Amino acid sequence: MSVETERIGYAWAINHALAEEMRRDPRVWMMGQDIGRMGGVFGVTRGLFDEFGPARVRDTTINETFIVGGAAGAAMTGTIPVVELQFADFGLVAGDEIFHKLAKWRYMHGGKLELPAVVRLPTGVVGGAGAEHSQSLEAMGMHVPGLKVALPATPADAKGLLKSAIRDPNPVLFFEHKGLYRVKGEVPTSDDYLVPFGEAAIRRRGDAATVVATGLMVGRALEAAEALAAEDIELEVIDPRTLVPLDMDTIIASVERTGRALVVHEAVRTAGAGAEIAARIQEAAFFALDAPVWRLGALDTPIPQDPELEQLVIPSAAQIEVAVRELVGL
Amino acid sequence: MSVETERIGYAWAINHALAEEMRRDPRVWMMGQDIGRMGGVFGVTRGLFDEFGPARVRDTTINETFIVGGAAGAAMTGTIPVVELQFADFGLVAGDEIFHKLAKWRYMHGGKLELPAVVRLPTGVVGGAGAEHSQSLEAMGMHVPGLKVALPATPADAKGLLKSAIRDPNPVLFFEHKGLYRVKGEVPTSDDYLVPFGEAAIRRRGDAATVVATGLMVGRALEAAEALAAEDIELEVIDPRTLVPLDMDTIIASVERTGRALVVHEAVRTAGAGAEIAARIQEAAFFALDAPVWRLGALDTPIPQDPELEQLVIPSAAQIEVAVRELVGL
Amino acid sequence: MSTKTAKEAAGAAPAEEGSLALDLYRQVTRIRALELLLNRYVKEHGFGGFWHPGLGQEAVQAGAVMALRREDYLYYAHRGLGYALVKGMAPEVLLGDLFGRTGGSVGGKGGGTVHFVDPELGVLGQGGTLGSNFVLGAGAATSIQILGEDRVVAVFFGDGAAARGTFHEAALQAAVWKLPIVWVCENNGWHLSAPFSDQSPTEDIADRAAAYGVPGVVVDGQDALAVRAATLAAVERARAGEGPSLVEAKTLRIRGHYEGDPQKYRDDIADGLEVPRDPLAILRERVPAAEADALDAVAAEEAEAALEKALAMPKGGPEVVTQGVWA
Amino acid sequence: MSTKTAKEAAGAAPAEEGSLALDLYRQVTRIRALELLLNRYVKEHGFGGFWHPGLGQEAVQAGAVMALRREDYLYYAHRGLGYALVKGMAPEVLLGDLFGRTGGSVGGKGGGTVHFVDPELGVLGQGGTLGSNFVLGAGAATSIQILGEDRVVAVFFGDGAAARGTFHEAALQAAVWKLPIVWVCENNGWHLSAPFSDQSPTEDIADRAAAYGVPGVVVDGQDALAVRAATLAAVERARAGEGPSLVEAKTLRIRGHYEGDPQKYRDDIADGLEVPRDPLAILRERVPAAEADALDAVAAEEAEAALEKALAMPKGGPEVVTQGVWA
Ligand SMILES: Cc1ncc(C[n+]2csc(CCOP(=O)(O)OP(=O)(O)O)c2C)c(N)n1
Ligand SMILES: Cc1ncc(C[n+]2csc(CCOP(=O)(O)OP(=O)(O)O)c2C)c(N)n1
Ligand SMILES: [Mg+2]
Ligand SMILES: [Mg+2]
Repeated sequence: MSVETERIGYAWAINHALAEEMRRDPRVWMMGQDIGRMGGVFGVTRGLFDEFGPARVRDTTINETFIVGGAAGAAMTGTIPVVELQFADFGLVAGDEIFHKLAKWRYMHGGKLELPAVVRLPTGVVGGAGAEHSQSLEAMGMHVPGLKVALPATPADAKGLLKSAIRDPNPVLFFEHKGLYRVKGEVPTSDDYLVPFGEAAIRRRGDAATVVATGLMVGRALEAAEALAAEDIELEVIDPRTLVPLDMDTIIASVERTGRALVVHEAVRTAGAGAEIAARIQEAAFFALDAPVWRLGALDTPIPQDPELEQLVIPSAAQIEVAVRELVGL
Repeated sequence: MSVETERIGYAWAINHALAEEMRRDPRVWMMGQDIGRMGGVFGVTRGLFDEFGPARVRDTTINETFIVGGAAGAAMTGTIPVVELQFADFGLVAGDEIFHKLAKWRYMHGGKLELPAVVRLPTGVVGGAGAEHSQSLEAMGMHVPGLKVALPATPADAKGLLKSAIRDPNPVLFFEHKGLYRVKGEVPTSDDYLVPFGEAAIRRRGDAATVVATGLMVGRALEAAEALAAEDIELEVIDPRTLVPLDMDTIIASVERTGRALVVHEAVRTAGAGAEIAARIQEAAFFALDAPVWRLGALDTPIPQDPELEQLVIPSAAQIEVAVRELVGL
Repeated sequence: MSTKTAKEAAGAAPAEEGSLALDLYRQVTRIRALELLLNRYVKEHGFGGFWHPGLGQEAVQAGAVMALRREDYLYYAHRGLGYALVKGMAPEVLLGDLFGRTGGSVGGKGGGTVHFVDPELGVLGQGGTLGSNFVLGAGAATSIQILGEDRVVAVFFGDGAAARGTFHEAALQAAVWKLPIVWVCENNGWHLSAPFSDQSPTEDIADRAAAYGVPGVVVDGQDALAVRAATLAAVERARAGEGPSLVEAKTLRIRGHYEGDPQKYRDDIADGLEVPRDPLAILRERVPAAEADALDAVAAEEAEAALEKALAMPKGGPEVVTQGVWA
Repeated sequence: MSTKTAKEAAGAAPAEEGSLALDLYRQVTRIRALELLLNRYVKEHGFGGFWHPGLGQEAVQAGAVMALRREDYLYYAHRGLGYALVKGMAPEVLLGDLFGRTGGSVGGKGGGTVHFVDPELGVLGQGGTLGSNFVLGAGAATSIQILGEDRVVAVFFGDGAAARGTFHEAALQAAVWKLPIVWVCENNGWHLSAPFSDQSPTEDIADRAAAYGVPGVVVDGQDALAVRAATLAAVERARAGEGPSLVEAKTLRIRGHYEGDPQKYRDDIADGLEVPRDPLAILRERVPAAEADALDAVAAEEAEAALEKALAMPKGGPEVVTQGVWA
C-alpha cells in the first residue's frame, strides 16, 4: 500500500492537522495569544483565522489560566478546544488548570464529564529564549494521572499525533519542539492519517545498545548512531512518541535483545521521564541487562539565556556518542 | 553528649522551629491564609501572631501567586519569608512563582539575587481532602533545578529541617505531611538544633534489603520491617529526609551491602522521586544488585475524596511487606 | 454599601409574585431542612472528610439558581448543597456523594465536601482550588457562543475566592467576548478566618465589575426574591448576548468554615443554628402561613427520606478507585 | 480617555522646571541613542535571541524612573533598556548582557532579551513570564514595610501584562496592606499582535485602579515631564505610607514586537524609525536648543563607546553555565 506524502516542515504539519480536524469537526476550535491574524508567534497557525474566522480561531489576551481553564470548561460542555500556550513553560502559569482541572475532573466526577482538550506546548530550547521559555516539562505531565502526553519528533508524527490528540476524548499535553518547527520531512497527505498513542517508533535497528530518545534528542541519537556505525556499533534507536501512554513493550523487547540501554532527553536529567523509563527497564529486563541503564539529560541548572550557552546544558550528539561507547564497553 | 528533648507533635515541632527562628532573626516573617489569629488551618502557627504581631505574621487573602511570588520579591530584598500554602497542591496555583521565580532568579541574575525563602507545603492524604488537596508533588521540585526539597518524617526532623531551611540562603520547598501533624516524638529543645540537608537517616539496620522511604511511608516501612523481622527478614530502612540535595551515598552503601532495594513513596509511582532514586541505585550499584530495584507508590489515579478510598491509592504497610517478601525471594 | 441596586423591572409582576415567593420558599426550606439534618447527623455520627455548611445562605443559592433554566450551566461553590438541589438534583444523590456512596452522582468517589455533578441538569462542578470556577465558567460560556446555544453560565463564588487572579483573567476575556455569564458572589463576610472587611480595600465586590465595563449590583442576600430578581436581570442580559454581569449578595456565615471549626477567631455570632435576618422568615411575609407550614413539612420529610436512602446505598469499594481516570 | 489627569501640583515649580526638563532630555536622548544604535547593530549583524525595542517609549521609562530615588526598587518590563539605564546602570553593562558578555550584569548568562540586575541600584529584574512583576513587587514592598525602610517599588508593565491574574492578586493585597508601590503601565496599544482596543473592555487601564480603591491616573506617555509628575505624585503617596497607585502612560510601539517582527498584523504605523509625537521633540520645546544638541552628541558618543566596550568583553563560556544555581 503506497501512502501519498508531501515534504513539509514540522510546523506546517501541525498546521495541516489543525486545519483538517477543524474542517472535519465543527466542534473543534482554537484559542491562544496571537494565533489569529498573526498566525502564532512561531507561525504555526497561519491561515487558520482566515479560513475559520474569529469565532473558532480566538486571540486571547495574556491570560494563561483562562486559556487552559477555559479549555477545560469548554471541553466539558460540548466543544473540542485546541489551545496554544506560547511557551510550554507557561503551563506552570496555568498549573492548577492543567494538573487539577484537565487531569482530574473526569475522575473526580465519576466519569461523567469528558475533557477532550488539547494543550499545544511549544517546548525546548530555541536559541536565546531563556530560563523561563526553554524548559522541557513533560515529566510533570507524566507524574499527574489523567493527562496524555505526546512529544512528536518528526513532521509526520507531528501531524499524525496531533490529529489523534484532537480525536482523543482525554486531555492531551502536546509538546511540540520549537527547535524542530522548521525541520522538513515526508508527511502523509491523507485527512485520516493518524499516529496512535502508545506505539513507539523504532527509528533505527541495531543490536549493540538500545537508545530511547524523545523530541529533539531523536535526531541527535540518530546522528550519534550514524557515527558509531562506522565503528560497527549498531544502535537501536527508539522514539516512544507518547509518554502517556508509554509503549514499554517495544523498549523492553529491544533491551532484551541488546542488553544495554541509554535514555536521552532534553529535560533536566534529575527526575525526568528518563528516570521512569530507566527504572522500568531494569524492573522488567533486569536479568537481560549486561550493564546499568544510563541516562543523559540536561544539567541541573536553569537554561542560560545565551543561545550558545543553552546548547551546553542539553545533551549533544557527541555526548550521546561518548556515553554509548562507554556503555557498550562495560 | 546528652541532648535535652521533649515529647511533642510534628505540628508543634514546626511551630517551635518557626518561633525560635523568628526570635533569632528579625528578618524572618510569615504569610499565608489563616495563619494569624486562627493559627493556620492545621493549627501549626498557633500563638505566633500573638507573639510576633501582624507585621511579621500576615494573613493574606486567597492569592497563592502573591504568597509565593511575594515571598520571592521579599527574599530578594532583605527579608526571609516563610510562607504557608494551605495544601501543597496549591503550589500548582503558584507554579510560575515556585518553579520560575524562586527556582531560577538567582541563576538568571548571575548569582546577584539571593532567595532565602521557605514555602511550607502541607502534603499528602489527610482523610477526605480530595484530589486537589491530597497530592504529593515533591518530584516536581526535584525536577526543576534551584529548589531544595525537604520531607520530614518525624517531629525531630520537622523541627531540625525547618530551622535549616530558614537559615538556608536558597529557596526551600518544605513538604510537611498533614497525616503526621499529630504524631508525637522526642524533639531536641535546643534553639540550635539543626538537621542538615543532604544527610539521610538510617531508621533501621538490616541486611535483607534496603527500603528507601519518604514522609508518611517511613513509618509504614518500619511497620513492615517489624512484621518481617519475625520471619528473620531484616530490612534496612533509609529516610533521605531531603530530596534536594539527595544523599545517595548512604543509599548506595546500604544497597551494596543488601543487594536489593525497594523505594516507597506516597506520590504517584509513575515519574515520582522513586524513579530517580531507583535509576540512580542501579546506575551506581548495578553489579552489586541481586534483583531489580523495585518501587511502590500511589496508583496512576487522582486521589478519591472518600477517606477510606484514599488509603487504597497509596502504599500500605502490608503492601510494603508483600513486595519485600517477593523481592528478597528473587 | 454601593448605591447600585438590582433593577426592579427584572422582578416579577405582582400577580406572579405570590407563586414566585412560594417557589422560593419551597427551595429555601428544602435547603434548610437538609442543612439542619446534616448538622445533626454530623454531630451524632461524626463525618469523614470536611463539610462546609451553608446554613443562612440559602436565599442566595435558591434565589440565584431559580433565575436559571434547566439547560443553563452551574459552577457552584463549596458552601452547602443548595445550588445543586435547587438546580434539580435529588437530595439522596447529594447526600450519597457526601457519604461516599455509589448512589451519589460521582459514583462513590465522594466523601465530605464533594463534587456533585449532573451534566443533564447543567451541574458541572466546583473548583477544589478556589477561583478555578471563573476560568471554567468562561470556557463553558465560550462553548455556548461557538455552538450558538441559548444557555447561560452561572458561576458562584465567595468573597474570598474573588481575590484569585482567575477572576481577573476570566472577567476581562468574558467582557471582551461578551460571554453569557453571571457571576454570583456569596459575600458572607469571611474568608475562612479572615474577615472580608480586613481583606478588601472596598466595601463591595460589585465595585470591581466596573474595571471590566460590566454591570455589578449589590443585593440583600437574605432576601431570596431580591437575589432572584437581580440574577434574572443578569441572566437575561447574558442570554441576550450583552455579556457578563456580577451580582453580589450580602449574606452571613452562621456556622464555622467547616462543621466542627471552633471559630476562635470570631465573636460576631454565637455558635448556634439561629439565622439573623433569616431568609425563611423574610419569605414567610410574602406567602400564606399554611402553605409555608406545609412546605416546611414536605421539606423535612424529603430530607429525612433522603438521608435514609443515602445511608442505604453501598459505599464505594476498591473497584471504584481506578475507574474514570480515562475515557 | 479618562478624565483623570495627574495632579499638576506634583510637577516641579517653574524655576526648577528648566533643569528638570534638561535632566529628562538627557535621559530620553541617552535611551534613544542606544535604541537606534541597537537597531542598526541588529540590522547589520543579526542577533542571537530576541530583542524587544523600546523606541518611542523613552519618555515613559525616563519620566517614571526619574521620579524614583537611587534606593527605590525597580521591576522593569521587557521593552528596551531605558529603565535600567536611567536607574543608573552603565550602558556597556546593559549591552554586555544583551550580547551575552561576561561584563554584563548577569555575568555572561544573558543574550537577547535579558535580565539586567543591580541590587545596589535597586534594579531587580523582570518576569520572563509577564505579570510576575506584580507579585514580586508586592513582596519587595512588604519587605520594605517590615524593615521600616524608606523605599518605594516601581513595577513596570505593558497593557498586555495587565491582564494577568497576578495583577489582581497583588493589587488587592497591596491596597489592603498599603504597600509602597507604584504601578507604571506602558500602554503602547499592543499585546504583541493583538490591539489593546480589541482586548480591553475599557478604554483605560487606569480605570481598574478603582476596584482596589487606589488612585489611577492616565498620562501622556510621550511627555516625559507629565509622566514624571504623575509618577512622582504616586511615589510620594507610597513613601508617605498611603499605599499603591497606578499610572497609565499612553504611548506607542513604533517597531515590531521584537526586532525583525514582520508585523503583518498591523497597518497603523510605517515600519520605520520615525516616532509620532516624539518625546524628544516635545521636550525640546522646554530646553535651550544648544543644550539639547550637546546632550544629543554626548548620548551618541556614550552609546558608541558602550557598544565598543561591550563587544570587547569576552563571551561567557562553559564555566558560567553551572554557576549561580545555588548560594
Ligand atoms: C486556591 C485555594 N486557596 C485556598 C483554599 C482553601 N480554602 C477553602 S475555602 C477558603 C475560604 C474561602 O472563602 P470564601 O471564598 O469567602 O468562601 P466561604 O468559605 O466564605 O463560603 C479557603 C481559604 C482553596 N480551596 N483554594
Ligand atoms: C505569561 C506570559 N504569557 C505570554 C508571554 C509572551 N509575550 C511576551 S511579550 C507579549 C506581549 C506583551 O504585551 P504588553 O504587556 O502590552 O507589552 P509590550 O510588548 O506591548 O511592551 C507576550 C504575549 C509571556 N512572556 N508571558
Ligand atoms: Mg466568604
Ligand atoms: Mg503593549
